[in-house]
Amino acid sequence: MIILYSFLSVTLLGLIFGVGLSMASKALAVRKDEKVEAVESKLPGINCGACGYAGCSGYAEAIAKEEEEDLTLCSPGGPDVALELAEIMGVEVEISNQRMVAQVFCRGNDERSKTEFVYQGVTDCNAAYLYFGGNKSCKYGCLGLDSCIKVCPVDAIIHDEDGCVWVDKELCISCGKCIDICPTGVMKLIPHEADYIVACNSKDKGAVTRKYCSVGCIGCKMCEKASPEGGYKVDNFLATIDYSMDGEREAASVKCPPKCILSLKGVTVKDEKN
Amino acid sequence: MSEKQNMLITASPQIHGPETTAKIMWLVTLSLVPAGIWGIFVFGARSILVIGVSILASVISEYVIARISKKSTILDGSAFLTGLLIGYNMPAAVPLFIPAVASVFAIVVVKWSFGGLGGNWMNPALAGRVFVFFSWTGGMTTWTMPGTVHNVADTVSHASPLGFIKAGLLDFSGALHGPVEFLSNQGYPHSGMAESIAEWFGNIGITISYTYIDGFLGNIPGCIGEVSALLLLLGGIFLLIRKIITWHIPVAYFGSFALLVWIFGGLRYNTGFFTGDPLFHILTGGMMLGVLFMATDMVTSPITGKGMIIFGVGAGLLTFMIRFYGSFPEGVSLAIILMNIFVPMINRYTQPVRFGTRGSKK
Amino acid sequence: MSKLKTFGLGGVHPHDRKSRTNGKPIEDAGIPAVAVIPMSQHLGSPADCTVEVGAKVEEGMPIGKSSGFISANIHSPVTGTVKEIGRVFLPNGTSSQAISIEVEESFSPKSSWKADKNWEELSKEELIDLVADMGIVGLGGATFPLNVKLKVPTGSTVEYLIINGVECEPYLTADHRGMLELTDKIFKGIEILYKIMEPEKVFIGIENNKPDAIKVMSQKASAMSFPTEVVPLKLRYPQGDEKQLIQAVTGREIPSGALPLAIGCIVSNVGTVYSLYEAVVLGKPLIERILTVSGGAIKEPKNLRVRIGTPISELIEKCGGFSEVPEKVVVGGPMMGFAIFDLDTPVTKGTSGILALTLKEVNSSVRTSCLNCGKCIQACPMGLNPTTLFKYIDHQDYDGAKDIGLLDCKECGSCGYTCPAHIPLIHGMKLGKLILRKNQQKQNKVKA
Amino acid sequence: MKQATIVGGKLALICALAAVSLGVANEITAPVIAELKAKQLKEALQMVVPSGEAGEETFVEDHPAVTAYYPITEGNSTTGYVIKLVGKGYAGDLVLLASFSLEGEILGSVLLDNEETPGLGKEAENPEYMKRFYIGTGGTSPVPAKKSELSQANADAVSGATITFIGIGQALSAGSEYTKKLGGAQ
Amino acid sequence: MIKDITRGFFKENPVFVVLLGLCPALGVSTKVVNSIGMGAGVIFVLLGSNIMVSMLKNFIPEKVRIPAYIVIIASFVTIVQMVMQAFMPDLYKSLGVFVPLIVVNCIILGRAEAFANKNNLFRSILDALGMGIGFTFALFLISLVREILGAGTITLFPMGSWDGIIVIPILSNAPVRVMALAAGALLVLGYLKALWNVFEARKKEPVS
Amino acid sequence: MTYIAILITFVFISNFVLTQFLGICPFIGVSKNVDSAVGMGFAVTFVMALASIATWAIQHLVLIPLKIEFLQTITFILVIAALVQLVEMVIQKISPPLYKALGIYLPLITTNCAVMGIALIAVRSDFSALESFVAGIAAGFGFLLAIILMSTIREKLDAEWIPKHLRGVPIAFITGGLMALAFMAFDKALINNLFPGL
Ligand SMILES: Cc1cc2nc3c(=O)[nH]c(=O)nc-3n(C[C@H](O)[C@H](O)[C@H](O)COP(=O)(O)O)c2cc1C
Ligand SMILES: Cc1cc2nc3c(=O)[nH]c(=O)nc-3n(C[C@H](O)[C@H](O)[C@H](O)COP(=O)(O)O)c2cc1C
Ligand SMILES: Cc1cc2nc3c(=O)[nH]c(=O)nc-3n(C[C@H](O)[C@H](O)[C@H](O)COP(=O)(O)O)c2cc1C
Ligand SMILES: Cc1cc2nc3c(=O)[nH]c(=O)nc-3n(C[C@H](O)[C@H](O)[C@H](O)CO)c2cc1C
Ligand code: SF4
Ligand code: SF4
Ligand code: SF4
Ligand code: SF4
Ligand code: FES
Repeated sequence: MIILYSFLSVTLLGLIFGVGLSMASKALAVRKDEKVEAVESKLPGINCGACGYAGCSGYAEAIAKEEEEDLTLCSPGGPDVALELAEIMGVEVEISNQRMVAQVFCRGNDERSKTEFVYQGVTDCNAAYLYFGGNKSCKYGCLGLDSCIKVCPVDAIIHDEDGCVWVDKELCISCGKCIDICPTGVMKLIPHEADYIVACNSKDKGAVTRKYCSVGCIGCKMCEKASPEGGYKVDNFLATIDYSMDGEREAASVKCPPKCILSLKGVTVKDEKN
Repeated sequence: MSEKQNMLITASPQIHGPETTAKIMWLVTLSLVPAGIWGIFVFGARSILVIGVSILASVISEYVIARISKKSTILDGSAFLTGLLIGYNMPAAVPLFIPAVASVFAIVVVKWSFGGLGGNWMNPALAGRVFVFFSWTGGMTTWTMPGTVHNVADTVSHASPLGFIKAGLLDFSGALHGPVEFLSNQGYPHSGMAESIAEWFGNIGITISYTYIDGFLGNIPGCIGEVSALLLLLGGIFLLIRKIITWHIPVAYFGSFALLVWIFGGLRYNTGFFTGDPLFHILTGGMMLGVLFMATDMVTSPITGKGMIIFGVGAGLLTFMIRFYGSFPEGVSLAIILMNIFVPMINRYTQPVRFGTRGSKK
Repeated sequence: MSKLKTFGLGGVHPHDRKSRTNGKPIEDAGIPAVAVIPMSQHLGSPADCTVEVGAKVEEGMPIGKSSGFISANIHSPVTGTVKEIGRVFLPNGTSSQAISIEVEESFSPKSSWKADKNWEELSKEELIDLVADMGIVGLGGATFPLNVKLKVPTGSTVEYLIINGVECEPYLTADHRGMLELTDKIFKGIEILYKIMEPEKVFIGIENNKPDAIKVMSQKASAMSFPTEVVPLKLRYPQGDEKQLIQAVTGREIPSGALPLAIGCIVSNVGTVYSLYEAVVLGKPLIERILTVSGGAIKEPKNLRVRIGTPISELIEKCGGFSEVPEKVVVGGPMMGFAIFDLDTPVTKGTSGILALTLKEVNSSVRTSCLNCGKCIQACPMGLNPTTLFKYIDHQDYDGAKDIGLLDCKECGSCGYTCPAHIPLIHGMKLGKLILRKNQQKQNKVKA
Repeated sequence: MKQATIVGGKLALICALAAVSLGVANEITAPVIAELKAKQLKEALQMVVPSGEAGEETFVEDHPAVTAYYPITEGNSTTGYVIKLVGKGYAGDLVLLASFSLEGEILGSVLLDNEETPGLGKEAENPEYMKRFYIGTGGTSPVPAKKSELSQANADAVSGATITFIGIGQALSAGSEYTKKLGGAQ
Repeated sequence: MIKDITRGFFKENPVFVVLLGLCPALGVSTKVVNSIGMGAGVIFVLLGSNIMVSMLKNFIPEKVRIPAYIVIIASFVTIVQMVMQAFMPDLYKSLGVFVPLIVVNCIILGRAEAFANKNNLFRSILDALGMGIGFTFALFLISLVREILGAGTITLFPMGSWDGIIVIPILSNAPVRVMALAAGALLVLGYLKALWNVFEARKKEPVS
Repeated sequence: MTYIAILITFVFISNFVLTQFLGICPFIGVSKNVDSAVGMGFAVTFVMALASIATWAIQHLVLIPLKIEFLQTITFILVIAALVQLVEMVIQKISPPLYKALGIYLPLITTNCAVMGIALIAVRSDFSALESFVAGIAAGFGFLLAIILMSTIREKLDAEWIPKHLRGVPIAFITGGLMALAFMAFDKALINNLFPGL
């Protein structure tokens, strides 16, 4: 008897709900935008804002509604995501396959570079920069107060063992936030494959630079001579590397008097002392 | 050039007012000292041990955690103060592991889990106290009769006035004129001090019952630092004058509580509305200590005057509810930490009115 | 005595420490060997330099030309040759183009100036043009070009002209001395302003820690031909700020984000009025200003009349040098002024004081976390919640800070002054505004 | 519509399957559960009825504390009652089973369902704990319902769980009164 | 394959990582034996429902997917309920309302939805086992800490003459009672989760 | 008076989240900011009120008369699931703004212990239909109160420097723990003393 009752009651309930719900869902149907969802599912979902929208969903909506035509704005996702988006949207995208990463072009820590005054205040590079461009004598270098570290969505930036601020290029997703926030302009993008960088940003004359920093580029052009194929170029008393040249760069790094050309194979620099 | 190296650059203002965190904390500590000395005087030397253990445990926890998180916060005095308050909130006969656990809980769980001084949203000392109270109710409710009261047989394990009344009222029926009469009917002990003072008042034609005098002076069983309403009041007034606390919370708290007791307090004695005895309830239990020193903890109370008033009224209401209807004789500590929960919400709705947004008159 | 007027919200009472200099008459600071004249001494865009290296300039000769709607002319304060055109750091921490002038040894300042025309014959417009020519900017702190302020847009009316003699910053006594010693000239300046603005009434707000100035000014005011009243005010910082001053004097509140004109008021500092007098009556451009050199580390604190471009170190020399190593050297008042590290920084139009503060005066202490004590809220004259603002900014939520009124903060310093935790609140506000500005610029760029 | 029927039908099918299997499971377990319950009740009754037999259950509808009673019969005469009581505890209701002599004296009692705190009120589940309050208290009333009626040692034993104690005490006195009223009526 | 079973343990531990099924994790974790019992119940229901869903995945119409799963789950829960009531009455009593609440335990529906209806029978079984064991493991950890602190005991199954309770000498006299109550449960879970985060971070650190 | 007692009981004394451990998942998951906490709170309250009355009907009109109480779990959950889905669809149709506010939380509610919990507890407490309904609303309010308080605290904590590994979920649990500690102030005695007649 009880089995019969349970059979009847539950089956009836199931029937009512099954039929009811499927009818109701038809009667009350509201169309969902599947495209937005499809696009959003392809985005990495870090909500870093590199695309310029308020989070991934914002970008997804703009793409799906065809308000945004540029499908390559998501730098964390890189070319793969752009291609997937293109597929969903049925368009072609042109992408450069080079992965870029941010890096700090300065190796001046407390020991190596001089300061002009004692700074006391908010621990933030922009706050420090408000007053006389920061307390370092060098107005181009890294202030080391972690603005970029705080802003990086993937914690790619750290203080390395020298106390210098440094980007772990494997973690960097090239969102550019650190470059935006850095007041001194000492962060720049380099190719992920870059083997050497000139880790200095000082545009002061060599003699001036030498006075305040022991690892600052003095613009002596030694690198240009030592590695002529390496793409080294000195401008404004500062050497830079043109990464489209793929010649040898090591000789310059060895010859450079202040040793500011670093190999990126080992992650950090050797101190000039040892 | 070397002169330049030493120059200090800071943002404005270039001068600073006299207050510092450490000064505030040590001044609060100072203002608590008299009440503590009284507690030690009436409850005996063991009180020193209890207070010492709480302070030590809290300062050591603070030191260890601050070391781990590479900060130095011992000298700001807040851990010392928390420890002191925990000590003050313990019965003199409490097993010593209890204050130690309370202090560690206060500092580690309630304070540093939230980032240390200023990050916590619940009063550490009270949370610590409540934690051990709920864990070891027995140890936390074993009271010592003050040494100033001589006519009792058992000085340890005597009910506090509030506890006595609560237990008595659980199965009470009939009519009585309030707690004072209840205590004297049941022969609750009083001090010689109260006798002589009451006599003195009697000579000038004022009758005053022993209970009020003992409650005011601190000749009642209770936690070490909470019994002397007089000395706590003086400490509180000192803090008010030094502008370390503001009037809002004490006035709102005492006011709302007294009002509720006056209106509804008599119902428990079957004497009807408007017959409660607020004075008795303010003078006994942890009211003075709680209202003046713990509800006013700036970290865990609302930030604007308006908010503080809401906070005080809420705490007054809850204290009333718990004291009169809950199962614990004492409601202050619970009421305060309950209101601590509401502080972020209160702050949200009591922001200051911005200049130039009030629809200025032209 | 009836109850003194004052403003509504907030405010603090720092020790005013004015007694060191408020009895000392204004002295002349003398001529520097080299004058360094920055091109950015005012609010708005920097002036365009109009001389070249090697050029010879004369006292009062224009060397910088106003470069936009909000900008001001700059004149040479000395006679000499342009040695170098480079960049210097201004006291406020920014850098600016600057002209170094090697002063001719034979140079001695002109003793008498005379305007080309009698000012009473000039029309309003001509007067405003003259003000612009002479490079007059507000000397109360904001260095807002006066001519811009005087051009009342059509549709707005000026009911009250309020002269700001409050000088609420501790230590500073330049305005105070000015009101005592230059009373007639200040009133002449007020008369000129009155002519330009035609307000219904002129108020002169003075705090009651300057009873002598209140007395002298009141006497003079009652003798004026137009309705003028000296309003004594209760001592309270930041009463000198125009928002608070207007509220104290008239009871009106400037709506958030609006200008004083929105409620029919115009505020001008006494020093500004004095330079207006000099410019209009004497034809003398703004090449000098009065300032106070004070602080516990200064041997003989003084009120000085200083040529723009004089290095600060020379002024300190003039006051006997340091009596001890100062903890900080501050340009401006202690509440809003800037600490500097290079004593060769030149005096600009906006420099109202130079303070060498001792450790005791600075009273800095270890920073702790915020106690939530609310003292900053009680102190804020703008009704803001500085601690929450700071926390938002500390957590990089700049837009959140903006929503709760970051842009209303005028960096008066009251909150930071009282904060027992010694949190650099105002530094945070400045940072927040900087980032908001940057973000705005970025957005504008994206849109463009 | 047709689709809806199919969908509903499929769901109903699953439901039916579920219901039937549950029904079967119930058939198997229900007797076990019932038996278990009866056994538990019997055990509890045995605990409070030292001698004699507990009879049929009678439900009581309109009493604040008493929910049911069972007469105790020894031979042919009713010697007392087992009363099922509900008291107010610290954290919820206390379900008690207590036996009383016809004079209202407690013979035995046991705490069944309760939500008291382990270590405090839950101690009362231990029959020895309960005994303290009615064996040899020698007070004026057969059941102590006030702490003041306890000896010092017993008072200390309930300390920390006074509310549970009073809840039990009050329920027991209600039971005692009720028994007296029932008297030897049956 | 192995991943199907270990995933539920660490990478997607239902309690510590996915943060589902929290109520039973807190509600029944006053005694170790309770959490093991609860875990067993959940494993059974998970297994049963994963098997059924995986088998019926083509039969169940999309529209009533959720109700259908729920019915399946509820049936297994009811069976657990009956069996416990009949054969483990003490356990059933101490688990209280949380036994029927297994039905709303999000893990189970979540697994049905996310795994079983997309994968074959064998993998669904492995997944159910992994998730169930992960859940049990989490409950075990929580209850271990809570029981030791809150009662000073560790209650396991009675075996022979042993009543299954390990008594921790000093603690059991004056246990930290709050740990056995609601507040303690949340605190313990909070710190365990923090500890979990620490290990997680350790693992992630570059090996270089 | 009994209805007030039920209200006080389920809001404070037997607060679902803080003392009964029901609905913890959304309590932790959806309390990051105040707006969504309020949305979730109201959605849950709404569904709980409906569910408690619907399940009362099932229990008393179907299960008890037919003596098939063992089907409680399955029928209750069916009813609740269907109810939630129906409510979702109806709201979506008739009030898109309300749907926007509540909609995203509705699917989460099916698997929220609190809803099933109130149904079971109401049945176990032998509540009448109206009492069940009041209990549903009250328990919902209790959940609402807890989640709102939690979210205001968490918003405050966003502006503090919480130790790294405690940030986010762990600190939410600890906060909940401290809240529960304070809520122990409310106990059954409060009700007994306030409404002695019950
Ligand atoms: C963009 C801008 C436009 C202004 N326009 C006027 C104006 O038309 N009239 C006026 O009286 N002041 C004007 N001011 C000046 C302000 O009212 C105020 O005097 C100045 O910002 C300095 O005031 P403070 O030192 O109190 O900050 C303007 C300021 C700014 C920034
Ligand atoms: C915090 C603060 C304090 C100020 N204090 C004074 C003051 O004491 N005296 C003064 O003349 N101006 C003071 N000012 C500047 C005034 O707001 C206003 O800019 C000035 O009176 C306008 O006159 P001006 O343009 O002639 O300088 C202060 C501004 C701020 C923001
Ligand atoms: C966590 C906790 C659990 C409690 N459990 C009970 C209980 O089960 N039974 C009870 O009567 N009182 C319980 N209480 C209430 C208190 O112990 C109450 O203060 C006591 O019953 C009255 O005090 P006294 O017995 O020491 O006079 C509990 C209190 C706490 C804090
Ligand atoms: C007026 C005042 C009252 C205080 N009360 C307490 C208190 O009740 N409990 C406590 O732990 N700390 C108290 N403190 C100290 C301090 O605020 C406390 O350690 C912080 O809550 C920890 O972040 C108090 C401080 C002041 C200034
Ligand atoms: S790189 Fe730039 S932002 Fe980063 S710490 Fe250095 S100065 Fe600051
Ligand atoms: S290092 Fe800079 S560019 Fe790279 S992820 Fe971090 S913030 Fe973005
Ligand atoms: S500096 Fe800004 S926030 Fe601080 S008191 Fe002044 S106006 Fe207010
Ligand atoms: S004054 Fe300082 S410590 Fe007090 S609330 Fe403001 S910021 Fe915090
Ligand atoms: S387990 Fe209870 S809400 Fe998730």
